[in-house]
Amino acid sequence: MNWLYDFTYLTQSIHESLSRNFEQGTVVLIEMILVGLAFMILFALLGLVLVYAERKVSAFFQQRLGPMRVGKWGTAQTLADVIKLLMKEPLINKNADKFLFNLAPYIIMITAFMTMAALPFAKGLQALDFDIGLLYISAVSSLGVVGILLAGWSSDNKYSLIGALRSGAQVISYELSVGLSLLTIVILTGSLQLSVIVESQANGWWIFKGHIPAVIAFIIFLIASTAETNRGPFDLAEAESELTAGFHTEYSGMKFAFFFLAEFANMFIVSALGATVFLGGWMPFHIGGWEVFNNIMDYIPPIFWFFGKVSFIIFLMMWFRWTFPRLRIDQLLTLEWKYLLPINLMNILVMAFLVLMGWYF
Amino acid sequence: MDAEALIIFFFCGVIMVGAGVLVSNLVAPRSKNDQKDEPYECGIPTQGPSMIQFKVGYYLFAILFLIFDVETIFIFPWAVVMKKVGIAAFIEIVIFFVVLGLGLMYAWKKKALKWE
Amino acid sequence: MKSIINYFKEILFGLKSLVKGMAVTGHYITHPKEIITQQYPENRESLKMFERFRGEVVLLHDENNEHKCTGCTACEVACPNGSIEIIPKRVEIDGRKVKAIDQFVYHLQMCTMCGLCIPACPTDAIVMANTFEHAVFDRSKLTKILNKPGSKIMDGIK
Amino acid sequence: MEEIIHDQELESKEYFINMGPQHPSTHGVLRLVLSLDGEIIKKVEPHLGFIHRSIEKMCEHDSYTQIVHLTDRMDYLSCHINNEAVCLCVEQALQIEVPDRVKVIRTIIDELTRLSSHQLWWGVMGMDLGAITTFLYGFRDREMITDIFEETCGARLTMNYNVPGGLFFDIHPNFQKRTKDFLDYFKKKLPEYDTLLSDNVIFTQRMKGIGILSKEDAISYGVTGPTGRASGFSCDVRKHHSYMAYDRVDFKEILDTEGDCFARYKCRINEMWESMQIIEQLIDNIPEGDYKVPTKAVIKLPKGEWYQKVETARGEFGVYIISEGQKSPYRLKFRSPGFSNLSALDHMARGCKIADLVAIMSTLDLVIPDIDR
Amino acid sequence: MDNEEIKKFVLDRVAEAECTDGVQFLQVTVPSEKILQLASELKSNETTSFDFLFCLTAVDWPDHMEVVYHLKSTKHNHQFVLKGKINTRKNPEIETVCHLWRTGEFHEREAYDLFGIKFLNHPDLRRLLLTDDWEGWPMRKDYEDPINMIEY
Repeated sequence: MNWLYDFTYLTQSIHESLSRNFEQGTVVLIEMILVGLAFMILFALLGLVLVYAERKVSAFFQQRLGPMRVGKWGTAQTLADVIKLLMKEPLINKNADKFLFNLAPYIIMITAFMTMAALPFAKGLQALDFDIGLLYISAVSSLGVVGILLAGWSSDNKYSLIGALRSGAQVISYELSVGLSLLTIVILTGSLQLSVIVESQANGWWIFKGHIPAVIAFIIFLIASTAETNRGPFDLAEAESELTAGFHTEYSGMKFAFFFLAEFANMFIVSALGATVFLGGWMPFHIGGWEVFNNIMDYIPPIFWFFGKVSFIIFLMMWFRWTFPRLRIDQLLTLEWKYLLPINLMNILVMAFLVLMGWYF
Repeated sequence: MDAEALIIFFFCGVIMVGAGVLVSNLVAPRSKNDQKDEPYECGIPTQGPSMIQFKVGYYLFAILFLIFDVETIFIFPWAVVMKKVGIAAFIEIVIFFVVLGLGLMYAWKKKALKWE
Repeated sequence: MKSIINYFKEILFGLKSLVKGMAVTGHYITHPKEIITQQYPENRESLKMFERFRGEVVLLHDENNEHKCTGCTACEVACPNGSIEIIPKRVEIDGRKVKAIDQFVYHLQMCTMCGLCIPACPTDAIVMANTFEHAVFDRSKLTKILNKPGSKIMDGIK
Repeated sequence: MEEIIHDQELESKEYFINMGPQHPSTHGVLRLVLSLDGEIIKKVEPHLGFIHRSIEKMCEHDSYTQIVHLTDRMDYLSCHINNEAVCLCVEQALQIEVPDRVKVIRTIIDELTRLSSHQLWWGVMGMDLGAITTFLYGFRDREMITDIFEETCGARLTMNYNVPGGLFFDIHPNFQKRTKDFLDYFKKKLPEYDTLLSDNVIFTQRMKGIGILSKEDAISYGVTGPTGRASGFSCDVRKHHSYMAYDRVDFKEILDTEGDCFARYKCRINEMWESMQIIEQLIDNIPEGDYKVPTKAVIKLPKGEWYQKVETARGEFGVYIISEGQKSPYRLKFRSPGFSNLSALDHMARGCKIADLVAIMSTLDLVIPDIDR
Repeated sequence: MDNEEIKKFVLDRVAEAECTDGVQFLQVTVPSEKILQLASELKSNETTSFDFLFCLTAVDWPDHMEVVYHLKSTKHNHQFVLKGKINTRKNPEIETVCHLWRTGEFHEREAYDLFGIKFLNHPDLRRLLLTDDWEGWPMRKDYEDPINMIEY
């Protein structure tokens, strides 16, 4: 059971056993395929679980039962949906730019994969550990908007175009706030490497150690990341009561499914990022001085901690979505440029001051 | 693993979407119909072209973003070394933020932040 | 200065209103007992419509396969949509030729469940039943003949 | 920056978008042709008639009892009030005085109808603005009223409970108890509506100052109901031309002066409180008596013309009957509130954004069959 | 103002007006040519100020057409029915009132659509409920449509 607490042994032993049997080049190739497969499976699982979770959670918020028919408690509902979407006729309308139209889902999914690669899931379970991990993630994740813009523009549909342009203005605006709120914590860690950021929280999560500025940064991060993933109440790009389905109006079948999947994958990515930077990633919850309590907490494997924290943030995002009305485009931009951005800048100064004075744990 | 390994994840995305679309193309039914070629506009034929020059308001925010994103890039290295450098870094960033804030105030006062 | 205070006040009040809203939805997710969904086909046994519910028109038959319809066409006249059609025939009772119904045709697909035919009937031969599962795969199945085969009019109904 | 925005070179072209007939927020099959500049609406042109059934023409062949049930199909959310309008008009022409019991029962069911209509409106309005949860909550509360209707009237939506001269049948023995239960329940739930939407900062900002309709315009466009009253146009038929038991109950006419979306929203929420108050005053005081005045089997109105207006959940509903002494009217005109309210849409929506148009449409509370007839 | 005064007010302006005291409202029928002038006076005059046109409709009589205006004053709370009589069924024409009461825009379009009454000077007189290529005027008594109408 030791591997559950530290995946370094596991990966190393796999690597060693492979090295014993194969040449250096083959080992790298096999490892690449293994990692790729693992991530694809993770993606598929994420899609299945998150879609089901969203439907159930929304149902419980709305005093409904949600899907109940396929499988016990409707657990196989998403699978049934995937099969249905596979069987759907792929449609392209006649004036659409066919190449870009087909390209858009690829771009969205590729960015989602490339961002996911840098996330630390547990100790030793991280595919890519850059020393500029945070910068890398915030750079790549914002590429996804290109896919949305392409999808909207190439569909030759007016709703799509408006949806895509809205999304463009929205994602690039909120990109700033996501970056700045993460930077607030970077001041404390002194590193952009995600594994280092996690390690630095071994004696307490930054949201507790960083006092009020960290909490403010977390709230801003929550709002901005919800907006960056185009989720309600910021789902202007696909506002169904205004633009029928926004940028993916013209998509059907599997291509639509990938937009749908990418939305959930992005939600997972930003939640994981939030969990890593603010809530200590896979670090267990500790209270100084309570040894027994801390030991019990340590007993829970880090991967569960990680996914627990991620689910918590995802749940919060779902809670937002199923409670609030949608913002209007000018409100959305006002919120970012007149509220989040100035507060964020001030917050960074306060945090820098705290660090300067050493007023943090 | 190194940064070159990113190529795996690039191909993961390509394979996943490609496989999905391929399978769907194989199993999905096809039927030709003039109405299916039409863009969806609530069941009414579209009037005029859809891909047109569009409202400039959206792009203004893109320009604003460019300005501020470059600033953010400057803050990244600062944030990393802030702890080590100490007071000098703090004073520098205050000056930097004052300039940045002035820029934001200017845009605010010019009503560039107001959506029209 | 005042505008700055207002600025922060606005943020605080805004956040407070949002949290209050979340408390309402939060209340419901923590109280799954208040779920109102009814699992329809499963609860068919316990599902009971109110007695006055107007589902479809039925012609009442007693145990001797007798009904009260004289074929007076009052319901046909009262119906706004022409969903009742009475095809009469002449029958011989006690040596007299009397008008009676051959077929009481009821077009459920045209019926709006207004219930105007019920009070129009002078002999109370028809009532509104509580059924509501009217879905069929073929539209022609909605055209029903309400008098059962071989049924005849009750004695003493004129 | 302004110079850049208004530079001719960068001006975007005019853009036509069809909103509807198959659109989630037009609540049916209304088609609006929007001409846009970016997201700003320059003009809204409603195209009607997708479910035009020419009910007025159908009525020219129907007997008066049959006409009553057709009005269910117009404004299906205030069907009982529509039924009542025709019945009142016929009763007026025949000079029938309906018993007190009928008056009170009709009034109570009127108000229940108004409540259920406003509940549905609230839910749908939240959904239009993106808060899908409100939709379910609105329907949850409406369900109790439809149960009351089903028990007493025999149907949940198209009730057809009125006949010229009275009611179809007497109220169900459970009616009073159920109604009181509902009032107790809904008094607890209505403040929830406020916490979810009315106080919400996103919601208020989306509503305030949007789609302003001045009092003069409201009168000129014939905008009635909560929409008109939010603009300060005192147009409550229940107050000005009291019918049924409204003269014996004590209630306020909700008036506002803002005339924007939020005022219309507030008006409807406050109207729900008033409706509950009206029901409370009447529910324990239903007088004994007949539920119907006997009428002839075939009703023939004398030669002449009558106009009867009532207050539905959407505004002033009028029935104009011209009779030539036959069993069917010579000409029958329904003055539907939605039709007039819709005509003001273009005036209100110009210069707004697409999202605002959705908000304005929801606060107008359009029911498309009511407009198309 | 009560009915007598309104009657007098109208008769002062249009001598040939026919007044009938209905059960509810005073009904005044004037020739269609006089409608616009009378209507604008009824709206603008302080003593009448009929500012709320709550119903506008048309009636197809065997030998003539009638446009019926139900008017109310929100200020004085009095109401009456004004009727414009058009002496032909073939090509009925009447002046529009939609610049006085904006609600006329839609109501007149509806009347045009269903009765074929042409409202002169209406800014946008098109079919409203029916499709643009519809033939005939459905609410007229002699309208026949074997496909869409149910025979009684």
